[in-house]
Amino acid sequence: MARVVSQTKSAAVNPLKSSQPLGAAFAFLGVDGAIPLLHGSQGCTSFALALLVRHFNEAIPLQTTAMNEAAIIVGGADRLEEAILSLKARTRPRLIGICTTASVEARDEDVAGDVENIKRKRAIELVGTEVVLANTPDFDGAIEEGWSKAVTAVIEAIARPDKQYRNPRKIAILPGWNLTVADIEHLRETAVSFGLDPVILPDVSGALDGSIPEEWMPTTYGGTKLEEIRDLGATMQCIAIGEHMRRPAEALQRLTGVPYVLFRSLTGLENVDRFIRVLAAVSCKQTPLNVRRNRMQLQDTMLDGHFHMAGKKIAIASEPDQLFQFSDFFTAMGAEIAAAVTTTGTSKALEMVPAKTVKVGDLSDLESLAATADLIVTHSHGREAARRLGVPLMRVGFPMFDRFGSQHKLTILYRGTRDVIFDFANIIQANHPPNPWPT
Amino acid sequence: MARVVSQTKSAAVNPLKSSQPLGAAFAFLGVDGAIPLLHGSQGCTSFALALLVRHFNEAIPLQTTAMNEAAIIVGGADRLEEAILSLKARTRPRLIGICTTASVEARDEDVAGDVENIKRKRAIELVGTEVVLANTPDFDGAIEEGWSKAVTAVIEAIARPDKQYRNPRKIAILPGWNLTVADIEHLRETAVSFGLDPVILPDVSGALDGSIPEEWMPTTYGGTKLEEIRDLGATMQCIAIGEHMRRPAEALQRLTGVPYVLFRSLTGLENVDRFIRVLAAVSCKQTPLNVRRNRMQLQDTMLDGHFHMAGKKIAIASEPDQLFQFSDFFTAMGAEIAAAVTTTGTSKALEMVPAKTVKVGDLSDLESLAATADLIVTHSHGREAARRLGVPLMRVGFPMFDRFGSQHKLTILYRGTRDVIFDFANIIQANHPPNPWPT
Amino acid sequence: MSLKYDNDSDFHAKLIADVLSQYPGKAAKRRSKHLSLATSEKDAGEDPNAISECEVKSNIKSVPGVMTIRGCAYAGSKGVVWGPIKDMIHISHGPVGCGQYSWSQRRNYYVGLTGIDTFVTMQFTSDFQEKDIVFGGDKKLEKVIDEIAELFPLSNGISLQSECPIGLIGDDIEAVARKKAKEHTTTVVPVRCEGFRGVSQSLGHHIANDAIRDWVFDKKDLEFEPGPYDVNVIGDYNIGGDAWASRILLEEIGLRVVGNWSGDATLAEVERAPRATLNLIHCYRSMNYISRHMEEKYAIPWMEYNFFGPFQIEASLRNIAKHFGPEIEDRTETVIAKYRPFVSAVVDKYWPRLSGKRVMLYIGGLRPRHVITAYEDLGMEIVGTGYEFGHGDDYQRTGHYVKEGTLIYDDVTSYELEKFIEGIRPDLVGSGIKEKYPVQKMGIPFRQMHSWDYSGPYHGYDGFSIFARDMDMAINNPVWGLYDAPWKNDRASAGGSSMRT
Amino acid sequence: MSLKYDNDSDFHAKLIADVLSQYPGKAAKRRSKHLSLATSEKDAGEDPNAISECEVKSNIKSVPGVMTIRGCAYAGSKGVVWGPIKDMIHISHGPVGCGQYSWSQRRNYYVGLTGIDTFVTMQFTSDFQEKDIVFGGDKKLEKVIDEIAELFPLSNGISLQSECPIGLIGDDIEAVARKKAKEHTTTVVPVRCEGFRGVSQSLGHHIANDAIRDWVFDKKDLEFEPGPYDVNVIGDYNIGGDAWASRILLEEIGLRVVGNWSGDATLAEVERAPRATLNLIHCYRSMNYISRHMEEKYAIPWMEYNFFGPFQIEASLRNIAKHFGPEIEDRTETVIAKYRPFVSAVVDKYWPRLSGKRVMLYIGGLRPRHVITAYEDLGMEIVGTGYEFGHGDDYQRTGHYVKEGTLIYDDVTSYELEKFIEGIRPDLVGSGIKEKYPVQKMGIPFRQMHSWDYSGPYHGYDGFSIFARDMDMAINNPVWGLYDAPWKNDRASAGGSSMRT
Repeated sequence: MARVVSQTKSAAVNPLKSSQPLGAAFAFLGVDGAIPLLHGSQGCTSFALALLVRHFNEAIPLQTTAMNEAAIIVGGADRLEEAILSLKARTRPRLIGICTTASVEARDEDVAGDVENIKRKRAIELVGTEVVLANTPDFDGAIEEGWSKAVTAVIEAIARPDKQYRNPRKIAILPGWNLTVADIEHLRETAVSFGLDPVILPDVSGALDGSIPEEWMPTTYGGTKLEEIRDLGATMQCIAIGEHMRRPAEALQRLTGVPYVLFRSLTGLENVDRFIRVLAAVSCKQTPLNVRRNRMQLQDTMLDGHFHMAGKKIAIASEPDQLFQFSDFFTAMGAEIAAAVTTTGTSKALEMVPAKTVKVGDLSDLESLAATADLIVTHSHGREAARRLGVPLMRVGFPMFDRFGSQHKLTILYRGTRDVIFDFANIIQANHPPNPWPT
Repeated sequence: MARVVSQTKSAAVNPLKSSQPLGAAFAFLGVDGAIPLLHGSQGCTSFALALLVRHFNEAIPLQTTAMNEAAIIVGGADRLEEAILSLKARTRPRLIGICTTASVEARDEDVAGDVENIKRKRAIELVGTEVVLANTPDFDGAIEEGWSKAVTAVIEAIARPDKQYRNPRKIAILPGWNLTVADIEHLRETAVSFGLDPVILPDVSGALDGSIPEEWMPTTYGGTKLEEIRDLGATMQCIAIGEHMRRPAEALQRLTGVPYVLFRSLTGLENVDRFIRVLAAVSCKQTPLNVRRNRMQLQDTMLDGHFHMAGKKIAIASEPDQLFQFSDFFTAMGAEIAAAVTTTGTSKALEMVPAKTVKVGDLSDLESLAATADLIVTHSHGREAARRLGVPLMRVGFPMFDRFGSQHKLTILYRGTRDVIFDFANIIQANHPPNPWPT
Repeated sequence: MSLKYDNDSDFHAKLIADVLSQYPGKAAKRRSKHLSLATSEKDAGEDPNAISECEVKSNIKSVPGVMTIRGCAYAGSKGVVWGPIKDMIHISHGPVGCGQYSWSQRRNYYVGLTGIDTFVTMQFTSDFQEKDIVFGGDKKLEKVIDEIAELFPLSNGISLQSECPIGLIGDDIEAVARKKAKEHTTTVVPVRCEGFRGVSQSLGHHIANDAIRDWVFDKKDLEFEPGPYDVNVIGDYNIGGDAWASRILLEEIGLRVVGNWSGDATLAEVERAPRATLNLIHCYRSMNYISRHMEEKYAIPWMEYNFFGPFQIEASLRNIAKHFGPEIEDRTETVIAKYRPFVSAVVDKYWPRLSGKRVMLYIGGLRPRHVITAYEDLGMEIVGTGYEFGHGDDYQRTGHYVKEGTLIYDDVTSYELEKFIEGIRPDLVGSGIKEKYPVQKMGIPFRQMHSWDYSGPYHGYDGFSIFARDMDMAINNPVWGLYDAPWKNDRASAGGSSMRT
Repeated sequence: MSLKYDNDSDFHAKLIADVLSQYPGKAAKRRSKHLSLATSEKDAGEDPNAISECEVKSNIKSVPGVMTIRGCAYAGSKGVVWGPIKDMIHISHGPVGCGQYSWSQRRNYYVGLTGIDTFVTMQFTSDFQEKDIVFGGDKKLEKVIDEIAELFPLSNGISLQSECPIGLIGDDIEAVARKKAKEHTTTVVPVRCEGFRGVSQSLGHHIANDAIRDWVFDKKDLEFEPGPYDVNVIGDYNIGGDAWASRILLEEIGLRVVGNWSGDATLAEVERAPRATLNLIHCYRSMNYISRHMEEKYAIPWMEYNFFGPFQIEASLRNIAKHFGPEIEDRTETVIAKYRPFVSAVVDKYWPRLSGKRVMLYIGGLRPRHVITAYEDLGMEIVGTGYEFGHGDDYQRTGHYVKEGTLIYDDVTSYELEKFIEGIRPDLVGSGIKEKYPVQKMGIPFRQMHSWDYSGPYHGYDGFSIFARDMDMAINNPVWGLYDAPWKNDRASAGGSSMRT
């Protein structure tokens, strides 16, 4: 039961967090035919776009209302309308996902009102395109909140809000932002192997998996289809992954009555066992052989790997749910969380982190706590602290711009847990060679 | 077209190769219910066993005739017989795979004659157990030859030697030793996705994949079943992977008339394309969607990765087919093979290696050629040379005792090629950070 | 060497027409002003003020919903001008977004102990929370400055890089700057580079230049002994070590580089700049303002130069030397002669692999024109070029470089760029990270020409050989000979193909 | 501290009976002599020559088709005794197999420049090919020695470690050794450790000891000034730094360690050993031969000691000090007193986590007995132990250490060991790499007690704290609390389970 320690410095030195609109945009990228539209100056979008491109090594559709000095004075409603109409005309998106930024939120603009006006006024031009708003000022929350708000907004705006026939094979899965493309693919395969038909929202495994579409697409290609979102109420069960997915899961339940079960993490034997039990119960099927085999392989890897993980001191910094996901697993393998730093202090996941304290802070906080750690676990920006301290770095989360294939790494279920052990143990082996003396 | 340069030193300093019986034993481990039996002093087996255990992180069934001083004088036939009978009685193996070692071969013992005698004399006791011999003196060849001889011996001893009804869905796949457990699994899945029913010999994906059998097994569990080997003549087509699998493929063709096609490598887009074309032709099926998607992902990864591979100078040392497999692929990505060292000079694969010369030699030869390389590619024993030279090491081949999960790495077909690019590019990125100045 | 080749004006004109035809009337008209062809050719490297016929509308505001590649004023100030000054701490003042997104996007090399006396690759923000927006952030800013002064005692100053909200909530960062500068006896520079100002990063450059003028120049007694051959290098950000490669040449011809703005720079180098005898401008776009100011106020002349490729290097070295007279001119000829064999070796090696290859560029700053002759030095041809945030004077200057019929595009959208590339199918595209993946997926080799794609330097003679190698590696990589998919024959019946072309 | 606990003799006897019942009659009889129970307990650390009732048949040849864990004579000579001598090059003479399989299996730490003046982690072989077998290998051996002399001029000698074929083909390696030693003025030691000799690595130790006697001792004029407190440490191979941890203690009590056989040793240390005043034997099994020889020929007494765990460390230090008289004894008491608080801290920390945990051992050399009290120092109980290649005198010595009813097994097969472990289900098994995975898969914590599993040192006080930490890490790792599979309920209907138990 960790104590959450709030920020002590006023300055953020080497900040850990990315801001909210990026998280929301990221979520919108997991809907088919979508364009995230950042409502703010062009610079925000340009920077966020560059970072997303560096993270995914992919072309990313991201748009801007390009608020300028004049618009800042008179308000952004016209720019927003112009942007929506222009996007609609040129790219015929199925979804425009608006993410507000600090510049409009600082003026306390009624963007929701603006959006409603535009939708009313332009109802005919906008037929076939959903316009969804996530209020995501940069000065609040971080990626998790942005992602969570965007998914909630999508559900509230699109899912049909009534009780309906429930297809006993259909389930809804609401994954947190911290799952990779490979994780999403593996989730789907696993659910399908139980005979289930999962709707995964958001589903970044289509557009961001590195495949090459046949025709140039100005929007996302792949991702959750709007019809699937509309029919979410027809699912038997919703599975939310990560504490930050409680909000959209509750929204879905409120709207449609679909019950949800929440998994804080799908990494680690016990968590996966629980998940598999749920799939078995929902599907009334036995666990398929390949899942069983994966579990055996994981057990074996745990036996092999516990040795390299036992007693290792970890300094970890990430968004709350990812922090929990990895801390929980590492300690289950005998490691010790020597330092835990996170982005925002409000998540309920934080108190479950197996560390004495979780500090809301930045990478300089991590650096000051990590000098005697055996391993630093955080995103790519942790590399400088790691190099200065001479402690190896295991890269997780966002951004990851200096390694390839991060989206193709599995981190969940039996196989992903196995791969995390391989990664961990190999970093340890690479940095603690058997003969430490000069040879 | 590489020129093969033979060994110049008499001494081997930090030798590259492991000796032949280990390769043969390794192949026998890919047959279900098998026990490899090393015919020689206990020490050979004990050492080989320890190395195999370190490589696989698994319990390995490996037996010895425990030749002692007396047996060395009078000949090993009695020890061999005692070993076979003892194994048969205690463990009821389906296959005992004998691998000779230097100590019996140096005496020029007629082990084949001994085996025939034992089989005749003990025919009743040995019902249900095949006894197969591979002559694999340590003073000749290396892993490739041992593996190839064992597979050939298994086919010649067990496959029914007559023309028979050919099942149009059945194919035989004879993988070289250099394919991992993950490779074998992926080969099978891919063939199955074309509606084919592949017999893979040897199949190390069962026993050596890190799963945990329910009951204690004194033999291999998983692997190619004896019945499948017996019925190899019922396959439509044999696919051999690696030049060293030509011998067993030819043996199969000679015995049963099953035609073979040989792939020197299944790594790299063009090689995989050719393989997929063969599967499509044999199966008369269209290429499944997931294979197509994998190809798109590979293309994308090639685009992303060529940048980090282009112009890189590689020093590589391995057995001939693996040497070809990786050299061929690296140069297809724009890298340059600055130094190539191999274990034995007889393979036809060597002249196809895209390097000026291929040196038959040891790791000290590699070390002397690799000082200006950007990357060293060889097995775990290359780590010391790599450290001395300050050149990063990409581990491939055998033995791999200081990294986990090597058996779960994919190296072939579209996905494996993709993963090899990730590995390569990430090692380069880790060792050539964007800002090389002190920071 | 001045490479002779023609660009297909008619075809390029048709491409522009095709692209515009997809826009609604008003937008087409608006965008038509940004797309053009070079209509006549002049010799490069002579009169830098000659008017060219290469003209497009530029430096005009962006259109909502039409994402271009531009940044904002904050990007121009923090990212370009101020960020590289290594012994200062540059606070991204406002919410966490901007600074975090842009962290480590540029590769300004430097020497120093990061976190001790040097701070370039670190990132500082006042990390505004809602209460700071509601109640104002000046108090927080003061605390942030105090903390930094305590945590990093060897830092030599602080700049305050304003993000959008600062301009909206009425904070008085200038007052904070004055107060804290006095308290900590250090330099504190407030920069009003809120992202909504101007139409691109370009105004940010201007604002950042003005901040140097108003908050750095003439504020201290300098202990600095000027000499007759002192020059400032202005607008070289030392991407991949560029400034170091340039400095070597300038020192070889006998000059003393007393300030390098602002790659690997210290605050002291900026402060003493007004004592130099000549300003050598590399990136005209981002630093012409302060150069003009120094010319007016301190009577320091300025001249542009171009160290990309041997043709321009020689011309620029001679041009610079002329300013200092015969002695330096003699040394310059010696230096040029010394490097000739090296240049020949590079050209001989790569010309057969690169000549005739056609290149499209879309970059920022000075590069859309300056790198052109470096390509031509290798026999390559420029078929199109454009600026992210150029002004009229940039396009004028471009006229010297490009051949007739060259496609010119200003603030191009990804749609337009993609259509041009599809139409022309050049052998290489040089642009930024945001363009990299779409272009590569079209099967066309690509180099990042902002960051040199983790390579560099490209300046000077050493840089030229690296440049040549990199272009060769990109264009001639065997990966571009990708096979068609083996199931191409059954393509009609199921999705998937090899490359979209 | 002498821990009191009982082992369940009846249960252990039944286990042995069960195991034997699976063998055919003859084999059961043969194996029954290797399996036993300790029948009475004596206090440890007193008279090292007391006869114990712990007796099993041992050092008997292996059975074909019944793989045990033993190595061969080559393993005993090259792997154990000679290999760690760091400034010599040890040629695995014969085909490539043996040396390559065993490369880097032991963790003999050393200091030195590998490849320059130190060669421990390198691997040298004459790499026999068929023609060498057919025509004899002496010529090749000569060439190999010449090459090595040229490639590694700072090596101080060569040993020839014979592999099986050497003994079969009639090579005269002794003649080659003499000839080449003279030619290169260096030490060349032929060792006839062919793998087929003897029944385990044990004979290899003996042969290696004899080679030192015959080919190293008394061959050179030594420049060495002996002192009154000079001791050799014999049979400490410096696994994970063990010898260094031991040396610290011996020096603290006032002795001078002039030779360390053979971890981190130079040839010179071996050569000068006959000048010391006392031989301290750590690994009795592998080095008693040469110690007895030195006793006979040079009148150097020898004594065993045990530096595993504080109980034995104190006893051993006092025993050693007694040999040197009151001054050293006083210093020894000071040293013991100095470390007491450290020991208490370790014990206080780990006792609550480890006491009562039951341990089974199966190792080589001296460890099956020597480590027992280190476990007991932490409150742990030894329920079974055995030697890979022990002799009668090893088992006699074991009697001092074990409690009544302790299961004793000699040269155990994997089948037997597995059955014992299944029956007893101890909290920890300490054995080698070959046993590690089967034991772990039974759900039982495991430590490699040959190599310390990449940890160490375990000798001395420092080593004790590492030992305690490692055992705690193994036993108390949460991974052992593995859940049953979630599909356990439907187990009957489909394969797969969590762990076999």
